[in-house]
Amino acid sequence: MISLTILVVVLVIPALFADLIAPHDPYKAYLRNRLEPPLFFGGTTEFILGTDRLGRDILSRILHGAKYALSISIVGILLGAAVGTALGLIAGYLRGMADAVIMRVVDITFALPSILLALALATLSGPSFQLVIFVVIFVIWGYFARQVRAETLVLREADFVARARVAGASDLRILRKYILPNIVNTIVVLATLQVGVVVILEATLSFLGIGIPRPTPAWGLLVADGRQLIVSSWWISFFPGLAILLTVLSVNLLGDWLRDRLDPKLRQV
Amino acid sequence: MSDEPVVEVENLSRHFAVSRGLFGGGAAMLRAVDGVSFSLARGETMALVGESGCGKTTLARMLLKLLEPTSGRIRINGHDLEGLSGEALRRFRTDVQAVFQDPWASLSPRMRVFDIVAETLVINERLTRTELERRVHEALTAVGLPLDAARNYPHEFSGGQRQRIAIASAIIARPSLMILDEPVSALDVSIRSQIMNLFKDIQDEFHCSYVIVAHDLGTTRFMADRLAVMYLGRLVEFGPTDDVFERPVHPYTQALLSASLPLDVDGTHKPIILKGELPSPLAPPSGCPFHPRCQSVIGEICSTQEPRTTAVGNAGATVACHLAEAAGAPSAL
Amino acid sequence: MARFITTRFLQALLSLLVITLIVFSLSHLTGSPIDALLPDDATQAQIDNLTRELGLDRPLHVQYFTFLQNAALGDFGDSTKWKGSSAAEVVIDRLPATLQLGGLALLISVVVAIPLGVVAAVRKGSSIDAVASVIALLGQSLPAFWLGLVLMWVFAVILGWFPTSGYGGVTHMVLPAIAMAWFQIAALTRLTRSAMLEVLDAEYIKLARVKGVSERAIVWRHAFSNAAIVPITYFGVLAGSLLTGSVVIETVFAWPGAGLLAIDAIRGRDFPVVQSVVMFFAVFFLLANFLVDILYAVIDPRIRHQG
Amino acid sequence: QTVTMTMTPPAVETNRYWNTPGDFALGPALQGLVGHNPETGAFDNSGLAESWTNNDDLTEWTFKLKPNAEFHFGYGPVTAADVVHSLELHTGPDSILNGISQLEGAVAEAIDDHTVKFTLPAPQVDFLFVHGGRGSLVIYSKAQFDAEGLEGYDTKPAGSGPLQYASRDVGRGLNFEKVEGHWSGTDVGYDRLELEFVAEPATRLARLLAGEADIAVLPREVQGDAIAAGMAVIPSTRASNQTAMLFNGTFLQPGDEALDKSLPWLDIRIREAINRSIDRNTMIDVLYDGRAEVLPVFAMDPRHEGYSQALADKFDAAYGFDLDKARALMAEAGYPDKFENPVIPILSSNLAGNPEFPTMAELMQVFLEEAGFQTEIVEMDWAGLGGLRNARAAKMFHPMRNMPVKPSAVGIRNYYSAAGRPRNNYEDPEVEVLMDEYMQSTDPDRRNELAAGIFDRVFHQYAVVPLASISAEVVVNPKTIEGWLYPGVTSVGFSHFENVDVNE
Amino acid sequence: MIGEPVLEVRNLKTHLMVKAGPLPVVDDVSFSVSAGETLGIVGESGCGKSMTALSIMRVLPRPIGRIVGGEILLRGEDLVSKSEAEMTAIRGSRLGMILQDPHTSLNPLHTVGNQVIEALRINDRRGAGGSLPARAVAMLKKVNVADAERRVHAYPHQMSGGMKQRVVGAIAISGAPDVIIADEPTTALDVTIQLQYLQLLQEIQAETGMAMIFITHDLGIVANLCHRLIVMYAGRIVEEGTVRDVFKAPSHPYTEALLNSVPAVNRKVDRLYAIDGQPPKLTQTRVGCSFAPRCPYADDTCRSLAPSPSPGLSGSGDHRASCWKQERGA
Ligand SMILES: Nc1ncnc2c1ncn2[C@@H]1O[C@H](COP(=O)(O)OP(=O)(O)OP(=O)(O)O)[C@@H](O)[C@H]1O
Ligand SMILES: Nc1ncnc2c1ncn2[C@@H]1O[C@H](COP(=O)(O)OP(=O)(O)OP(=O)(O)O)[C@@H](O)[C@H]1O
Ligand SMILES: [Mg+2]
Ligand SMILES: [Mg+2]
Repeated sequence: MISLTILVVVLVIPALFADLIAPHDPYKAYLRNRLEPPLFFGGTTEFILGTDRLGRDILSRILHGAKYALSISIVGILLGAAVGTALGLIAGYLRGMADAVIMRVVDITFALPSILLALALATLSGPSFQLVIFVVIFVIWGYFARQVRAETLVLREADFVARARVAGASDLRILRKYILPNIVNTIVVLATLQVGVVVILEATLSFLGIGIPRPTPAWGLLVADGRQLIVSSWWISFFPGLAILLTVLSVNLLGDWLRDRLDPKLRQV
Repeated sequence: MSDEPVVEVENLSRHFAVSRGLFGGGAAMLRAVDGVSFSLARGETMALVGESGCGKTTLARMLLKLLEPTSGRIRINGHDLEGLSGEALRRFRTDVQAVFQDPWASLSPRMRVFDIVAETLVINERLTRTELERRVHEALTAVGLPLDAARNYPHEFSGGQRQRIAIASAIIARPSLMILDEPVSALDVSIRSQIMNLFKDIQDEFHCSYVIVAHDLGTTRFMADRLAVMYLGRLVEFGPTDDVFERPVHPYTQALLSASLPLDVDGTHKPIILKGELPSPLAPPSGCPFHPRCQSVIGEICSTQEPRTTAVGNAGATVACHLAEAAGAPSAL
Repeated sequence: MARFITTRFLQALLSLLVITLIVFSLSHLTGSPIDALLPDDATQAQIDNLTRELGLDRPLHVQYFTFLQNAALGDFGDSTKWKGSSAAEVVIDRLPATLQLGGLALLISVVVAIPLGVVAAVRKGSSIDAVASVIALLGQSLPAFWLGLVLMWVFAVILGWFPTSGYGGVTHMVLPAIAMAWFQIAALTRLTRSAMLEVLDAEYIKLARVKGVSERAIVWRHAFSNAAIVPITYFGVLAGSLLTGSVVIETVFAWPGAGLLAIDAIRGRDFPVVQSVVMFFAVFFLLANFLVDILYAVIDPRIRHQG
Repeated sequence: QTVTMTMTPPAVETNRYWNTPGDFALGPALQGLVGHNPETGAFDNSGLAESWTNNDDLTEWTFKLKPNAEFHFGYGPVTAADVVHSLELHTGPDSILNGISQLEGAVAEAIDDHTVKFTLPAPQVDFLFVHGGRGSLVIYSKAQFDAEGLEGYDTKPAGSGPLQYASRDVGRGLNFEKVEGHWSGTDVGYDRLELEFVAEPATRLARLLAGEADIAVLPREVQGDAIAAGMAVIPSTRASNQTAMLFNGTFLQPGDEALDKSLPWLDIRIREAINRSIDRNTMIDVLYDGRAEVLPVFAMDPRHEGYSQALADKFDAAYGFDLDKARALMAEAGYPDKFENPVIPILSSNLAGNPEFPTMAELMQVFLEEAGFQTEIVEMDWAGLGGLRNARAAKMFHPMRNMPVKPSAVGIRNYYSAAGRPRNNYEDPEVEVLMDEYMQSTDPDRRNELAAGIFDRVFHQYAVVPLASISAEVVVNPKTIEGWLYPGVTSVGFSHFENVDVNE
Repeated sequence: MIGEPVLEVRNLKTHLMVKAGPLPVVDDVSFSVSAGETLGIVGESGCGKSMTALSIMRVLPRPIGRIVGGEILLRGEDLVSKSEAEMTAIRGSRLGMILQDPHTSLNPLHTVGNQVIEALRINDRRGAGGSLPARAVAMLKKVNVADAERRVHAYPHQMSGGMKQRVVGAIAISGAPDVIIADEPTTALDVTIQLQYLQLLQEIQAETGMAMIFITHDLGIVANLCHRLIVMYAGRIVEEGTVRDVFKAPSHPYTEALLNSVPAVNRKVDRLYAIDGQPPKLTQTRVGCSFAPRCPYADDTCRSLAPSPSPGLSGSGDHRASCWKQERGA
């Protein structure tokens, strides 16, 4: 599994052990070493991937940034998936009014331009980690709700659910023991495929100035901040961009692979 | 064993509201089951046959209390299913069990065989783990599965084995009635016989009654003591299996029986080939619903008047056909 | 079909009503516009004056109902930032630019992604399939603003093939449209491919083969027409994300569309314009989905004939 | 020949100047009464007024208009009536002009066709600033208003400058064209001026390098790239902008309810320590590419009242980078233990025209943490900060600019005195006493003394963290633009577009 | 009347290239059908009946299906070596096929009329007169679709299963093919409808004299419809012969067991005959006779050596079975 290896190397190990492996403090500004190019491009081994305009070590910032990429993905997707799954289950299982209401709400969240919403909220409360998480949840929960609902609609008619009813299982038991376990795969695959969406979303929010607040070395913020110097000091945005690319790439590969293994029926959503 | 029947069904109907779209305007009523009555004695097997969509599954699901009837009543072991709750409902849930058609769809792929088989007991009875294990092993043995199957997941088994697991989970609570909805249709011929024999063995061992839905008449003949023939939601003929097979009264029953081609290479079998298609259940023909395809229409009465259910013979057999009425048989109801 | 369309339409209207409520409360949550609209040395008198003028001193529900009433007539009040124009005018002024760009992006994504997805599915496992999946993966791995800047540098500054940015003819639209379409190409390719794979497995494809239909006709007439339902359903989502994407792309390419306007309006706390631009986006999205539903029914007789 | 200048979008796009906070965009076409010298930035009669006089107590100002001045598009000569009309527009209820408070209560009276007299409720030494530097009062044509109403201004406002309004593409830019045979005899060296509004700096750079723009306003950060590609920087002749970090909420007048006693920087030792934690030369390198000067007192400028060379000389001793001193002061003040909430919130915000503010905040954090302060960066938009300042609740250490560099009275009022409420940040009783007299005084020497006194007070109180004094800068393509002489004293720094010297 | 052999399959081997390796789904299968003859293929699910049919049509699942050996001779022409374009021309016009499930085998987006017209247009061998729509109506009438003039405009979902299968039949015979392969065409139909359909197929065959391969699970149908029969087990033919010969004297234990396990309709029995065990998985390497694990007669030879078809059993000359019991008996 190449994708898994990349993922572990680029995302997981840095996220867990950044403190140990990062050569520098990611916040420390070596003001004398501002805008040093990376090694092999005129730089030194001191700052392998170069430094930014405050002289902070790009490599260390990327390594520490993995933490944020991982935590936004995990927290945002977990919550988004939880909300979406719960509501999708309710909609698909109860049908009728609950279904109509929940699906309408999904439509509405899709209809509202999420970026504008985020911008509006950011003017209200200022950008924050919580805001990014909120936007992530807002953007992804609907996909989970739709997919889970669709599968629940099918599963509730499955013979094994009928058999459970015959055995006297309550609705709650049916949902918990029969329906949920059978959509877990879908949720896992969908969640994996959302990681890319989330990392890109974080970058986009940073571009608009409403991402994770500085000086946090979130990848998106690094790319967004470095974009001004894309020509002369390309390394500032290039390497974090590469980290995003590799992560999204490998997570998608992993998701595809998982889908093939766990859930060949799941459509690309 | 008392003489009280296991199942008594009186004038049972189930209608579905189906929207008909642009031209229908509003919802139409689909009479999936329409005025069906019969009763089944303890320890006996009744088969439901008929063409696709005639309401067999709907009827079976009402017997399982998975669907509520639109009208009519069902009594199982003397208890009216309507308004069953609390302890009575729990007793009912252990007393009536089911095996469905598709062995691939009827077992949750995420549960171990042990949990699948134990489910009814876990829900309805408080048993110790050891007691539970004993009962599961008993059930697995009864259906001829090795005990270590309990640890595995359904996908590790073949269709036949999966159907055995389903049967094990149905018999674990020692039900007095089992509803079998086409339990072997999805299986290969060579496996079918194994399962049918198993049902017979189980009936001998546990003394339960069966209501079996079947397409295959050979299976029916083998299993059933009583045969119920349905057409468009109605019970057109009901009686002891052997009688119906040997002396079918209703023209539809006759056609249905003859449509099953025997392994006869000499070409002596002359099947009755019906005209026309099965009418839409949304717009059943007037009068006798079978009249447009019937090979023995006796006159205008068939298309204008619904035949009454008439008793024939003395074994509780009934038939709904103007032909039988004309023959002067007394009305059953 | 009439009933199908009517229900869909009513559903969309209902959604819209809820959206008005959200939009209204959001813009009122986001802080007073006064601070953005008045100078640093504004006096209290000026502040009070503007508050009254904008009606911000009235109770919230009164403000909402007024808002709703006017919104129904397409009147979102006067822009506070673009003085002299009503908010709706400002948005309507800018909408065509966004639609042009979005339209071109949509066209590019469809033209690239659909054939690519179809061919990838038909030649599953081939090198084309591999190329398609690489494209699909890369498309989802790059932030659009970054891609936009890189495209601008390479194709406009260094190679000089296109203008860097700004409003103008088709040449001005090429780079932003590509940057905007990039992600969509990826999504659409994947979607088309998997839908095609599913359909190619269907029995009626087998039947078409055994009745001697040529491969091309099978792929396009039989398989694609069925598979198309999936990408078509996606067009609704696509329309939405193109609008959302316009915010970023228009900023990068200085494209004077509604996305750029939205940002300016939010930053400048121009409530009326924010409300009107979000409502326009929502209406556009709901409309696109509504059209998709109709298209869906037109294509698929099963839906056409159902209630 | 067309000159294209690409720049940050203005806050508000409208032809009604008084509906902007001081949007200079119409500057090329519309003029005020007073102009300035492009080299010294001093007020001169290059505007619409030929000369002016004032009474002794500075409450009456009489302007004599140039008799040959004419509006564009045939709206006739510029008369006193136009001035009266314009004053009404600018002081009307929907005016949001920055600095318009200086015109509050002013009455304009047409003495004759070309003479207009302003009567002010209080003496104003800096009245010319309203007409020139600040550019707050711009003269619109009354004739046009009478003929077409506001709509006329919306579609095609007539001005009187050497360039005339051509068109506005909302969201994109604003275009002007040369006036042939301008009444003033000024001959603009090109035919058309296009101002393009492009929010993204990288895009502006790309436009400049691709030859799509001749002049670009770029953050200093990216100017290096432009210079490397052969572009040239043209700075304003004078300082245009002063930057500082303010300790907001330092309301030290006794009994002020807005004072939050938990703010660490209420202790002067902390304020000094913070000032001494900062290596201003490095900051200027990082933020301004070295092209700026250390600013001794925020709002003090040699061009204006109260300038004190002594303070400038003392600056290094009092404010110089000295971590040991900073740490010693912190220890003395008992930081952090003595403070309820010892975290210093540093505001990071984007402000059009000051793209370096977020970096400034980050850098500030770097320095303060190095010294041992606990800090946190708070992100907020400028309007959000404005709201907090209005409510006197902005308990933050935040960037601020003084642009254009204002007359001392205005600067002191805005930043150091209760008179600047609601948006001021520092108040102490001693300054209030001096300020009261300063506001009333009309005697230049006394005023000078008072202003100097205030600057001395805030200097020694470490009332703010003064940072830099910078010129406005544009980056031009030397192939098309030879030079541009502009003083940098207007609200965004740019003026004198007729001086843009194009390569033939 | 039964005439010349039209289609001859010789030593056909088809593999599916699945992840685990090549799956020998059709393994050395040989048979032939003649004009006017109906050949039945029976066997349990997964024994390779459909794969045999798809191999003949050359429409194996892509890209995993591959014919790896043998010949398929249609009037002497080998189909295995034909190009894809040539096969496209042959399909529909010389080889027709009816698929199992009428509910999924018609394109839901096109009217049935158009689907018939498409087939007519492609397979127009005779250049017959009449407009295509008119001929489509005629085609539908030929397969006894009532109210054909109206039904040509109907979409598949508006028709019953039996009707759809008739349409599929009409499509299959639209090119007047030499051979028609029906892969379980009635399994999804109700018994009464099934009878109608079988009758229709018989009528058409009688009229056109085409050869028919009829794949089914239902031995009753074979008894009543087919002339000859092959019995497949795990990708191989285990027995072959005329229906009369095979039914009267089944020579392979598998055939015998199959026949025995059909429950009788006309009499009541106490116990059904059951074959123990399961069919083998094709992924397992096969040693000996595939049926040996389930065979009551199996001995060590059966378990170690694969039997080959032995001809010359009772009855007409071409009754053969692949079984050691027969070899030993012979
Ligand atoms: N939930 C439902 N809503 C609407 N109609 C239904 C519903 N369930 C069943 N029907 C209709 O009721 C009729 C009887 O269905 P049922 O499933 O009982 O038939 P069946 O005899 O079991 O058929 P099969 O042999 O195909 O299983 C059919 O026409 C069916 O379409
Ligand atoms: N797409 C596929 N991928 C992998 N294996 C397949 C595929 N299609 C068929 N097989 C395998 O090929 C073998 C032969 O299948 P085939 O469809 O010919 O059986 P059949 O005799 O027609 O069965 P049925 O009676 O169920 O139609 C089976 O073992 C099946 O599992
Ligand atoms: Mg059923
Ligand atoms: Mg098959």
